[in-house]
Amino acid sequence: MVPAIALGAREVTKSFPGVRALAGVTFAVAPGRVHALLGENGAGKSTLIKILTGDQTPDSGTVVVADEEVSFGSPRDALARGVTPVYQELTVLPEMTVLDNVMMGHESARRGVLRLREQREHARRALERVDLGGLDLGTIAGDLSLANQQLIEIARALVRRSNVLILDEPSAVLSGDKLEALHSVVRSIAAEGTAVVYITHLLDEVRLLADDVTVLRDGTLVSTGPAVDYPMERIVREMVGRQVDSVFPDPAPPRDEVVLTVSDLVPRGAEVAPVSLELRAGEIVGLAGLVGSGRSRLLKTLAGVRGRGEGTVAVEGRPLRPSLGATIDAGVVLVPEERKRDGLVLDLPVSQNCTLTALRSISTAGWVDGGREKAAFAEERERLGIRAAGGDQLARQLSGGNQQKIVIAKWLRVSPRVLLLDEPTRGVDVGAKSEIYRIITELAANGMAILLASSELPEVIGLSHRVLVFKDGAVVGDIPRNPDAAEQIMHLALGTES
Amino acid sequence: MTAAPAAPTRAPSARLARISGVVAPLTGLVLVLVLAAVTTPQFYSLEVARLVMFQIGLIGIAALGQTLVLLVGGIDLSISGVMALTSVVLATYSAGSDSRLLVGVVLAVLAGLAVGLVNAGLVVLRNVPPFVATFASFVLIQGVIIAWTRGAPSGNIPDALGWLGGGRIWEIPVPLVVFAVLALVAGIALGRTTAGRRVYSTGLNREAARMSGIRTGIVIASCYILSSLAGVLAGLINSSFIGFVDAALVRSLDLDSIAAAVIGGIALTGGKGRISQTVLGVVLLAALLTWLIQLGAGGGAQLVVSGGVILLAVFLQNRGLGLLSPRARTTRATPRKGKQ
Amino acid sequence: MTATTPAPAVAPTRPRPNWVAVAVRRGAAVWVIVAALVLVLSVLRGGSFWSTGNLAALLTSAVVLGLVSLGQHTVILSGGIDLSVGAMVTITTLLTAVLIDGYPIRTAPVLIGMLVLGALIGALNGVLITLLGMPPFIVTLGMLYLVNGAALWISSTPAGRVTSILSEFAFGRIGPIPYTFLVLVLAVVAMWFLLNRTVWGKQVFAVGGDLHSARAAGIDTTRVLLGVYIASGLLAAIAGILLASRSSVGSPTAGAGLELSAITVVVIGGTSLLGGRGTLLGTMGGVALLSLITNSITLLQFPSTITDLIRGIIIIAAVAIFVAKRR
Amino acid sequence: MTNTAFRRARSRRILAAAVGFATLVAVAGCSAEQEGAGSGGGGGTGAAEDCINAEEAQATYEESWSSVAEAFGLSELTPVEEEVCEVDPETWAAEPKQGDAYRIAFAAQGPTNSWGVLSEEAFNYHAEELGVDVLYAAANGDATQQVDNIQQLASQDPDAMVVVPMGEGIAGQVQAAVSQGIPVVLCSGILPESSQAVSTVTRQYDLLGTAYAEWIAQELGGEGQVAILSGLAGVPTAEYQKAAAEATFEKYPDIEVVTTQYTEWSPTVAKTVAQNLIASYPDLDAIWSDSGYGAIGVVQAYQEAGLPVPPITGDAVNDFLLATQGTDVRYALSTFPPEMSSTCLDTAMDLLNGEPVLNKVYIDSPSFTNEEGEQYVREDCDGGLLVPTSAPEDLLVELGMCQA
Repeated sequence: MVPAIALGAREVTKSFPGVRALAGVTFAVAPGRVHALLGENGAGKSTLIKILTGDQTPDSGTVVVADEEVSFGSPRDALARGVTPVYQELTVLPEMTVLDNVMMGHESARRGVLRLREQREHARRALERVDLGGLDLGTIAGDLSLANQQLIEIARALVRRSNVLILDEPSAVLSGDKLEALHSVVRSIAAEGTAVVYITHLLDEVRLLADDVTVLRDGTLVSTGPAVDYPMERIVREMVGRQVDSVFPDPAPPRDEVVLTVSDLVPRGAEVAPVSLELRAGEIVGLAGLVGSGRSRLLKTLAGVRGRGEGTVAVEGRPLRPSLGATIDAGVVLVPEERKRDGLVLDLPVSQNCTLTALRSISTAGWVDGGREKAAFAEERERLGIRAAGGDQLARQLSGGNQQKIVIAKWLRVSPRVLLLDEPTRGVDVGAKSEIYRIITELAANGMAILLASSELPEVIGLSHRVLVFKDGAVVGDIPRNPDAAEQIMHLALGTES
Repeated sequence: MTAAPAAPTRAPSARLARISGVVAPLTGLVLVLVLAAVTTPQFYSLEVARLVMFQIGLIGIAALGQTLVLLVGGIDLSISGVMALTSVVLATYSAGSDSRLLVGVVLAVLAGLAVGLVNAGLVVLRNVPPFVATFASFVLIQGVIIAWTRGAPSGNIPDALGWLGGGRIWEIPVPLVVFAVLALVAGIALGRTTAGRRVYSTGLNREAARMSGIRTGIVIASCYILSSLAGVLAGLINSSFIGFVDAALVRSLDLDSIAAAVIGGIALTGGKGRISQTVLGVVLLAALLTWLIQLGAGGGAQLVVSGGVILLAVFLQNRGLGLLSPRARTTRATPRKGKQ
Repeated sequence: MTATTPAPAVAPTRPRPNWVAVAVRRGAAVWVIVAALVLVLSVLRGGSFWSTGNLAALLTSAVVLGLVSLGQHTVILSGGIDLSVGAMVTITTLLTAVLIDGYPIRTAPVLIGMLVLGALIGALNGVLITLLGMPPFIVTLGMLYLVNGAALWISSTPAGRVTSILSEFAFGRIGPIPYTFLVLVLAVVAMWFLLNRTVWGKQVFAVGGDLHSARAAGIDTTRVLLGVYIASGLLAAIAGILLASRSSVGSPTAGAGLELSAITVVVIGGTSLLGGRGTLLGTMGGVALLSLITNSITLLQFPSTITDLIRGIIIIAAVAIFVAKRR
Repeated sequence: MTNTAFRRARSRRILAAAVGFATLVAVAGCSAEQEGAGSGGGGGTGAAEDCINAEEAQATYEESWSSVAEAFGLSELTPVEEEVCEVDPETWAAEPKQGDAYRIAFAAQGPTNSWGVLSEEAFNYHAEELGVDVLYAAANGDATQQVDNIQQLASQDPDAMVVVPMGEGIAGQVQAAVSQGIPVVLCSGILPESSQAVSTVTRQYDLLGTAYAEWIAQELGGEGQVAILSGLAGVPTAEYQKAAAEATFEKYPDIEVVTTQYTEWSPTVAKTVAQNLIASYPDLDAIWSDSGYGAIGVVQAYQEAGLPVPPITGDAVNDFLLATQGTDVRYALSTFPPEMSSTCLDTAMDLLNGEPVLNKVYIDSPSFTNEEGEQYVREDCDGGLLVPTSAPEDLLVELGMCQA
């Protein structure tokens, strides 16, 4: 008998220190339908998914599987009930082969002994469905492109016989043929009666794939219904909660002096066309492109955290040595993409994180001056609107938005000339997002040169004076400020016709 | 004992964590002292107190170096090797003559520096797991000593050094005084200086620290070098304590220093723990070991008790104050930060 | 300063790894050194080196370290470490001799008992690590103290006696191949099969590669890790039994220091201490290298005072050159 | 549900396994026959009727005891029962297997301390004198390592082998070498009869342990508190001497052994232990120590505490004599001379040359008390030297142990 609800949530609430991720969300997916789960970063999609798949337990509320209320203790329990997730963070193990990765957790075996031929057949079949039929099963997964790793992740889910398949932004790293292969496999899975939860930020996909739509915002459910009722405008309006234009303050015009000159830069270890660009004081230049198109790598190279490669970088006409120390001294600093890994020392108090880059300024002869440290933190707290219980609170305990402000704050302590921002609003709730936008605009207005990479197109377009579009490591477009450039940029980034 | 110098955190929750970190070793210490009072009354004599104090000094100095290395996520298994090397270098060069003491000590320090540099080079430049790197240099030191002395170190430790191991200041053994001073210095340096900040942030998150402009390689290397220098000092104390060259590699000091730090609550993953905790761990371990000897327990019992105490200490720290809190389950789910 | 940056997660193309790195990864690098040493020995002392007796001696000396390293290899693959292997060898060696004490009828039950004992100590390690969430380094360090202490408690002097059937087995050989070496070969084959041909083996790699990913893929990580530590305990017990058979008596210090040698061997063999990557080929290469060093020192009749230095230099060089870097 | 059923099945299985294991242990505990003859740690169980030249051999054995008794001024020192015989000279006589010179394998302790160094240097020195080739392997004090060494040395097919045993664990491997046709001479240590070593050349542990204990008993007039400071737990050299001492003290009902501790033969450890003794047993009357290095630590601890040093024993380390020079410390010392290795070599050569050899060669070496101590001090030599030494002077100078 086919259940009415393949997978659902009832009044699910979940809080983390400093942030309420979900507040009483009720959600249901029917068998055989593709259900698009939409919302901005930080809207609570990922948390909802983690609860639905047993990776986290809700503070209150229940999970429903096949019309039955269940409580999952671990992902194993969810998998056992036929709920198969494909997470946004890749869980492909880079040291293992494609075969092992695809079959991980669902090996075909008899009394614990692998049945090699069956393993290969299953893996091969799953790979064929995601258009990777030609891939050698013995390839080490870490050697594959990110797109292929994502497809392997999906193939892993296909190997299982699942009633519900949850895909968390599977299209983020895919394009062209690969994207189409993904779409066709999603359609065929749904046709077999499997419920599909599909999370995406490419709104086009909603039109192409979804049968139903649910929109989340700030941890609450905005609306849910058949996809036909959701034209693009409605989705955007419900996701953002206000008119898009009003979110982004107008940037002040840039000045004339050139701060950063990059000539013929080829990042180390990359085989791509050289990049040249100029950045003026007070200018915000957006970097757009798919994940893996080389935006992050360029920023890291400029920041001196991964060596240089070929080409020259000059700050105010003075060539820059390719070392981290020299780069920071020259006033070129990076707010990294992986905030928790590269940006913060989570178990240090926020005030110490804030002054980590400028230890000299708060110390005399190596002696930390507590008063100066407090003052430094208070200044940034005021300037950036950091909401923390006090300077002694651990960075770990802050919400994503405030953590991000701390990372920006620690770099403001060294009074940089060039600020490199990599995904500055990832995992940040909507309120904090607009504050960060305000901060960015203000910094530029005060003369700082800013390079901003983001996978959220509206953000890049809304903030920047001009947008550089990346594809395969090369700049394929330089588009002046234009609120309607989204489509043009997408085409450039995907390499489809303009 | 030295007052807990400058905690890195002062928020309410941080204070709670701080207190709970000390509760376990403190309870252990009280337990040992009570047991000692019941079973071996002579434990509370001046002589035994002095023995405990000497042990605290010797283990403690090694444990200070070990703590530094642990704080940057490493481990040092070569401390006892450095101790033996110190003894041999000093004895061979000075041959018991006071006039050559100073140069002998300088040479020993240089030897210690060399070992520290080898450790640091392997760990920082070659990314060798610290555990393996320092063990390899331990084997190398052993080889160097035997090859150089042809197996039979000759010479003597100058008498002028005798006060370091055997002297007393107001009835307090000099090693304890040295340890107390060093612990105070280390505690203040870690808690109140920029160097301390660099050590903690490197240990907690090397990548974030590096990207904040901290030269983590130099920070880590310094910790290994300081640890080796602590080994030199422990070696000087040990050799002046007896006055004869003792090339026997006192292997137990490596494990004792790690055990003391761990019992006190220094995390092996790096960045967590304060010198005051190490001091507490050292005091507990020294009291425990001395009590066991007083009790007449054999080597077997001493090992069993040490092992049990280490397991218990870490168990309690993992649990925090609530004995049956479900924290273990959640910590298990988080990906472990490897041992490098 | 050359602290390596973790490879950026979004790099679409990877730098082509050089052949040294590949060789290290596959565990072949250390065999190159082993081959070079064999070549040198063949040239300098060909007759003695290739004599049946010397080969037998060489192979025999690899058995105990090989078995222990096999267990250590598995534990390290799973992202853990086992410092208690030496202690487990000690206690099983001692108890084998003490409990058998020359009574043939006791042989079989005691051997089974020792295997159970090894598995139990391993299981205890595993329980503390998985269910109580304590770090493997500390758990096994504590266990090292505990078990060594227990061994000294049982007897502080060499004690007991094994039966002739055991010593005959320990000294017996077919041509240059000792029976005990066949035990090692059997264990290696079994472990290879377990790691590469069973679900459990795949799960060990997965758990070591990323515990959280493995959990998300529905793997019962607790069960896998328990299995890993039990395997290590079992192998240590087998090593202990063989050591007792060869010594004919049990000694309370028999396995001292084995844990460090075993870890060194595994690391030299290119296995990452972070877990998730490593080959048995490499680990066995490490065992071969260490056995060969000792063998060649005697064969070449180096002055006794520099043998330790040579050993130290080779180990430190191997460690510096062959340690596999993070991918 | 199925899950609980499964769990129940599993717990049942675990229970079954436990019961099975318990049964096995029970069976093991009450089994019947022990295999082979018991080997009483060096005690002679050789067939008496085969004993060649027993009387003469027995006399040399007793001689080694009476000389110590005389040196320590003991009226009574009964030798531990021991049967010494002559080995059939025909059995092992042989021509060199390769070339003109004999090749003698030497499984040594390794240069881990000055005793080990002098032991192997004296061996090599004597080998050069005799024109014998040496095949050398060092165990670094580790019995497990020595098992491998012996096997490897045996595989080189030497004419004879001299082994400095590191522990009983090597007995099986020694037996394997002997059955391979290599005469094995044990040097500076003993192994159980089962090793089938052809001859054992050593200073007798029982003799040292007993003589020290008897001297203490005499000093105390058969009454008082004694502490035993042994070397390294688990190492035969230490344990046999300790056992002999304990057996001797048993004979005196008024002597109480208050504690037994280990010094690891390190003055540092011994000093720490002695400081503990002072605190725990202020009325200690004498200290039995098996090593001079241990005794140094004890003397220092007492001197620093400002207390009179109780009568003490140990081996005659030059450092100890230097440290007690001019004090009124009462001591009795003997040596376990490393240079006995040259006698071991002689014994091996005698076997190969078909000359008469005893199956147990007990080395006699000088013993003395504080009264004669002065005359044995070697100001010109290193502290680690065991005095008096019979090692060649030029060797000592060459090793840097003494000044020319």
